[in-house]
Amino acid sequence: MTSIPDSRPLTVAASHGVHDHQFDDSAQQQEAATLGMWLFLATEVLFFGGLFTGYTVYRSAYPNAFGEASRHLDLVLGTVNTGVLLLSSFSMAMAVQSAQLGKRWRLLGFLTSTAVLGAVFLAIKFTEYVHKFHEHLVPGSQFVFSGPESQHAQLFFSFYFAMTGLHALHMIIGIVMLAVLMVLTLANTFGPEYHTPIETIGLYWHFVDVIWVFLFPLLYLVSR
Amino acid sequence: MLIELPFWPQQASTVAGSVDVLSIFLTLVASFFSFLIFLLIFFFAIRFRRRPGLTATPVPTRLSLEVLWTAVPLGLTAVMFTWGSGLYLHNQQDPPGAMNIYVVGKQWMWTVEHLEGRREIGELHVPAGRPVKLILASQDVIHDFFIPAFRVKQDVVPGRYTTLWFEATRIGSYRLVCAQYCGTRHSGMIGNVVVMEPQDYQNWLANGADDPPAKAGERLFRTFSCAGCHELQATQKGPPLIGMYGKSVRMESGETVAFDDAYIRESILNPNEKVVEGYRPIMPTFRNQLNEDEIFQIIAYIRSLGAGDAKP
Amino acid sequence: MSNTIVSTRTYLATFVLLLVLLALTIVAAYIPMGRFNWVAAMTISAAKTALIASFFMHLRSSHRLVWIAACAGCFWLALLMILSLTDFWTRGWLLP
Amino acid sequence: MTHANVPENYLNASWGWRSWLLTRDHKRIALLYLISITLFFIVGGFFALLIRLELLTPAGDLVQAETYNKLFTMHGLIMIFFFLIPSIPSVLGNFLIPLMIGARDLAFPKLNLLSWYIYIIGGVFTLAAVVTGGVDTGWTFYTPYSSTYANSNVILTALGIFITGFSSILTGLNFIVTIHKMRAPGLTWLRLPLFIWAHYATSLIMVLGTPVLAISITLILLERSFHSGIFDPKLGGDPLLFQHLFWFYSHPAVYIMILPGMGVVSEIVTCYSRKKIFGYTFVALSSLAIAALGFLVWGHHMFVSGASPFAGMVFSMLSFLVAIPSGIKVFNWTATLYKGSISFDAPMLYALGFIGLFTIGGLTGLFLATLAVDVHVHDTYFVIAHFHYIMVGGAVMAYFGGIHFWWPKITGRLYPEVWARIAALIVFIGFNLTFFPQFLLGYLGMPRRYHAYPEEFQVWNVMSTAGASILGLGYLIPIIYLLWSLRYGRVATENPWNAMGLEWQTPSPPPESNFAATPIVTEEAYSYDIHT
Repeated sequence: MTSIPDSRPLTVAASHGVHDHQFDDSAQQQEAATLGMWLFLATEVLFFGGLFTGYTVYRSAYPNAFGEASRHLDLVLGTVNTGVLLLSSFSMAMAVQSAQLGKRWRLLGFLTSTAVLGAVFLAIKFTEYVHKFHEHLVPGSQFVFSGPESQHAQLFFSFYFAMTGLHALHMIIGIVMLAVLMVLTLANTFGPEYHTPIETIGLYWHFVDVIWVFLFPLLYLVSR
Repeated sequence: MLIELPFWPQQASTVAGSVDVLSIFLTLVASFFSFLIFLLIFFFAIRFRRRPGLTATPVPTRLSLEVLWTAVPLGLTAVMFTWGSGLYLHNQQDPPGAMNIYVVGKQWMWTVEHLEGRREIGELHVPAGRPVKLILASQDVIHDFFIPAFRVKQDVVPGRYTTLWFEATRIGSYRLVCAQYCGTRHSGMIGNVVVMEPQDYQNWLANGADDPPAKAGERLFRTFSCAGCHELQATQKGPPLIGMYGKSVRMESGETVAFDDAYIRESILNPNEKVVEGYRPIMPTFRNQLNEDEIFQIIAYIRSLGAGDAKP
Repeated sequence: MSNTIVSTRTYLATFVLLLVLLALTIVAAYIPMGRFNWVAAMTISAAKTALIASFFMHLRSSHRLVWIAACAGCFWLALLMILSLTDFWTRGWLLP
Repeated sequence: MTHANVPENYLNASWGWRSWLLTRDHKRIALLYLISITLFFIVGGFFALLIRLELLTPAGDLVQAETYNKLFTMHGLIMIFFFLIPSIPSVLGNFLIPLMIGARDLAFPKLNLLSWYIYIIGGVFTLAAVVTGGVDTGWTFYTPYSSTYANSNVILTALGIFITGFSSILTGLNFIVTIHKMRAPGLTWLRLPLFIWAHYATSLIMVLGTPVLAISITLILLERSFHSGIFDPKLGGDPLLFQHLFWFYSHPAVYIMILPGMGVVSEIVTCYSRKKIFGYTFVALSSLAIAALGFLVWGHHMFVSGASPFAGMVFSMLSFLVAIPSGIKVFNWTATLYKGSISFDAPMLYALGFIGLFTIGGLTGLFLATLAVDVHVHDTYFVIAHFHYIMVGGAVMAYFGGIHFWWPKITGRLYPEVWARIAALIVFIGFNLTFFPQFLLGYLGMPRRYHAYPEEFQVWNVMSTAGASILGLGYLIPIIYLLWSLRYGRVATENPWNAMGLEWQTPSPPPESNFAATPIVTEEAYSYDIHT
């Protein structure tokens, strides 16, 4: 007795492609995967949220020290990085579109450009870290800061490294997943009827970009 | 021989009675509802136990009952909240003119500094019938100053001062414990609060062996050459301290700050954070050179230089 | 996440708008507005997030359940921040 | 039924280690959890007995102070993160949710297996920390002690807990998507069994709470390795920031531990009273209310911690609000008994015990929400008694009740009824003897986590230790006879208690794909009135 799921709206192309045994059809599987990824992104929002809470508490407690320390960050590199990440988000969205249209080579192209842009972002980030290292701004024993409240500035930099470090870690995971997708695209696994992994990892990538959208003003534009 | 079973702690402070009355009210409410549920379960269990000839009859959900056991608990908890928080704000508000005693909690002992002299370790002598305000500081981790007989408790947070006040009503010795886990000998960080007649307290205070904190503070004031900037009129690089305690002072940043214990401590440890108006941020930090006891002694010395409107 | 396919033109428009907002947030940082700098920066970031979520992440065409999941994370973060700040920002209020 | 023609079911569908360690069947993963959870329960319980033995005498003479500190830390960590949080959701939830909603499996079977492996890896880290010297920071990891002053295996244990948190997140995520997307046709939200409602609410907390614990532990790891001052007051940090982040998760975590128990009790009480639950929508929605309000109340752990009195007032008011839905549930369960036809099988004894003890636990929580009284009883044995009444009197009772109730469905065998009832009574008596005296100790002012205590408290401590040994015995008996029943227990029919619910319409034990054909649901939950 086939069961017609009544509680789910019929999607435009609810095709009956390949789907796991516990699902009734691939539309249900796709929606489950999307809902699952969005819930995972909610956990990530709260994971970074703990850092944002700590940052907000200390920034309101030591506004001058945070303003002073923020001026030590390189605004140009920060802005370029934000642009790079927004571009990578655009290219990821195009990748998802190409998967939906079944254009395999275009999909491969956009996946590659997204991964490359991610790598460019990490490279810029790495240069900033090296720059901070030379300026003795890495928290810990050899932290040196000329301004009045040096240990409050150290607090700023521990949040700077914690937040951007965690964000960079998520970028690396994203790039690895993009690489896997590229291999699968070459193996011709994705097409108009099955491209859930592309969309799910696309959601993850856009989320990592959204985190940077908040990190950039919070860290770089405290008070210019 | 009936074993002396302790059921209720002694009431030896002004707030103990009011806290106990509220606790008894809460106990009554809790016991009433617990017995209600237990009795209902027992009664239903016996009355409707499965036996031949008795089948379960459906009982429709009655909204009135649901509203009842939402509204009644809401009402009761509202009473508990208002009573509890009103009493809390009253009990935490230290009466003006309370006698100040400085207490430092450090890993696994309490050191007490009476302003007019005598230092104690693990003991706190207080006069009966007089409000006493303790200014608590921690040398290392979070401790907690708890006197069960007085129903008072306050965490001692490192990095800032917390206060606790009580007025002892009965002579005797009461247990003092640390109630926040602070390491290996957390259970050894105990002591006694000895409540004495005011006259005995004065005698006890007078014949103290060591010199009062103010004198010790003065010695520190000299050895760390604070006097160089703060005292000699000629080189007046630092703001004057005589008669400043308790006043509110305008800062370089424009905000006015009370010249109290917290400000003195902050200026010793992070001098350039709040600089008095008209002075430059040139004071060095004494962060790793003075421990909490010594900071208290310097505060005692500054207080002894005459106070503004004497509000700590 | 239905299979509605978003046109390249929409993606491009979103991307350009995001760059404009990026420029705006930098310009806003240079205007000294005191506490409002922080508020302005956050609203612009929220706008960028809304753009990315609705267009790039296809939230607009997704099941409303996904909407709730998306907002749940932010709402709970707001809970954490607001209730924590009721402690940090009110330390001197009721009792000295 | 001879061994030869035993029907095909999920237990004998395939054999060998690989079929178990690489299984994607939610029922087998539930059994993997059952075994690992029981091991951790025994280890945690062993630490509890050592603590109670030490407290037999006022002086600290059984173990040194440092060992005692490690004992209560390890008891707390293992019992909370490795037994109470996963117990009902990962064992009963994993096994029953697909069955109860007519699905073939959870939404993400591979993630479900990954969740078990993450749980085991986290467990290995924590046990490694236990074996190589233990950790003595208390399960709360308060800074600056944990981040600067402690010199035990803080980093190793923190990593263990950090990893195990993801197991909880994955389970919660799996449940939410399954309950939303894979219900059988006709199974609308208001026809769902209350077990599902309770697990849905629990999963919301798991998903929305656990990440904040993960970040607070990450910050401890950073602070402990770089000393950059996030929680170190000497460098401008505020130790209370850690307490806020920690309790933001750890209070809702107590609702993760109790809500599934409430779901189990709703199933048991209706089955053994042969009646519909009284006030279905109220009980269902109060699960969600507890989950939502549970996130607003964490400040009552910090009334005396130096947090501002204003925050104290706000959190005290909100803490009273969260007590209301729990009250609604207790009243509705009791009302369900009215005009029922009650039989006192072991699961029912555990359920009735749960209702009684959870009521006492909940009401004593009101003392801790009342500001003026909490000043006196905070961090004393009153708090210990309160949360053990909820955790042991509530969650563990419900867990044992649920294990007994669904044992025929899980293993195809019936447990010995007489022994089960004896064990339930022993557990009830031992529990009350252990923890009721601690209320008195708490109000008398005995602080928690004390290795040595004043003489006059010895009477109550001796009673408590006596109770603990009875309780320990009470927990051993079920473990023995349940194992015994695997071999010698009577073979169970499809529905030994003729309970309502889709899971009782599958054979015991069910086949690998649960239902031959997806069932269509037409009636409300617990329609015992229609079927006698």
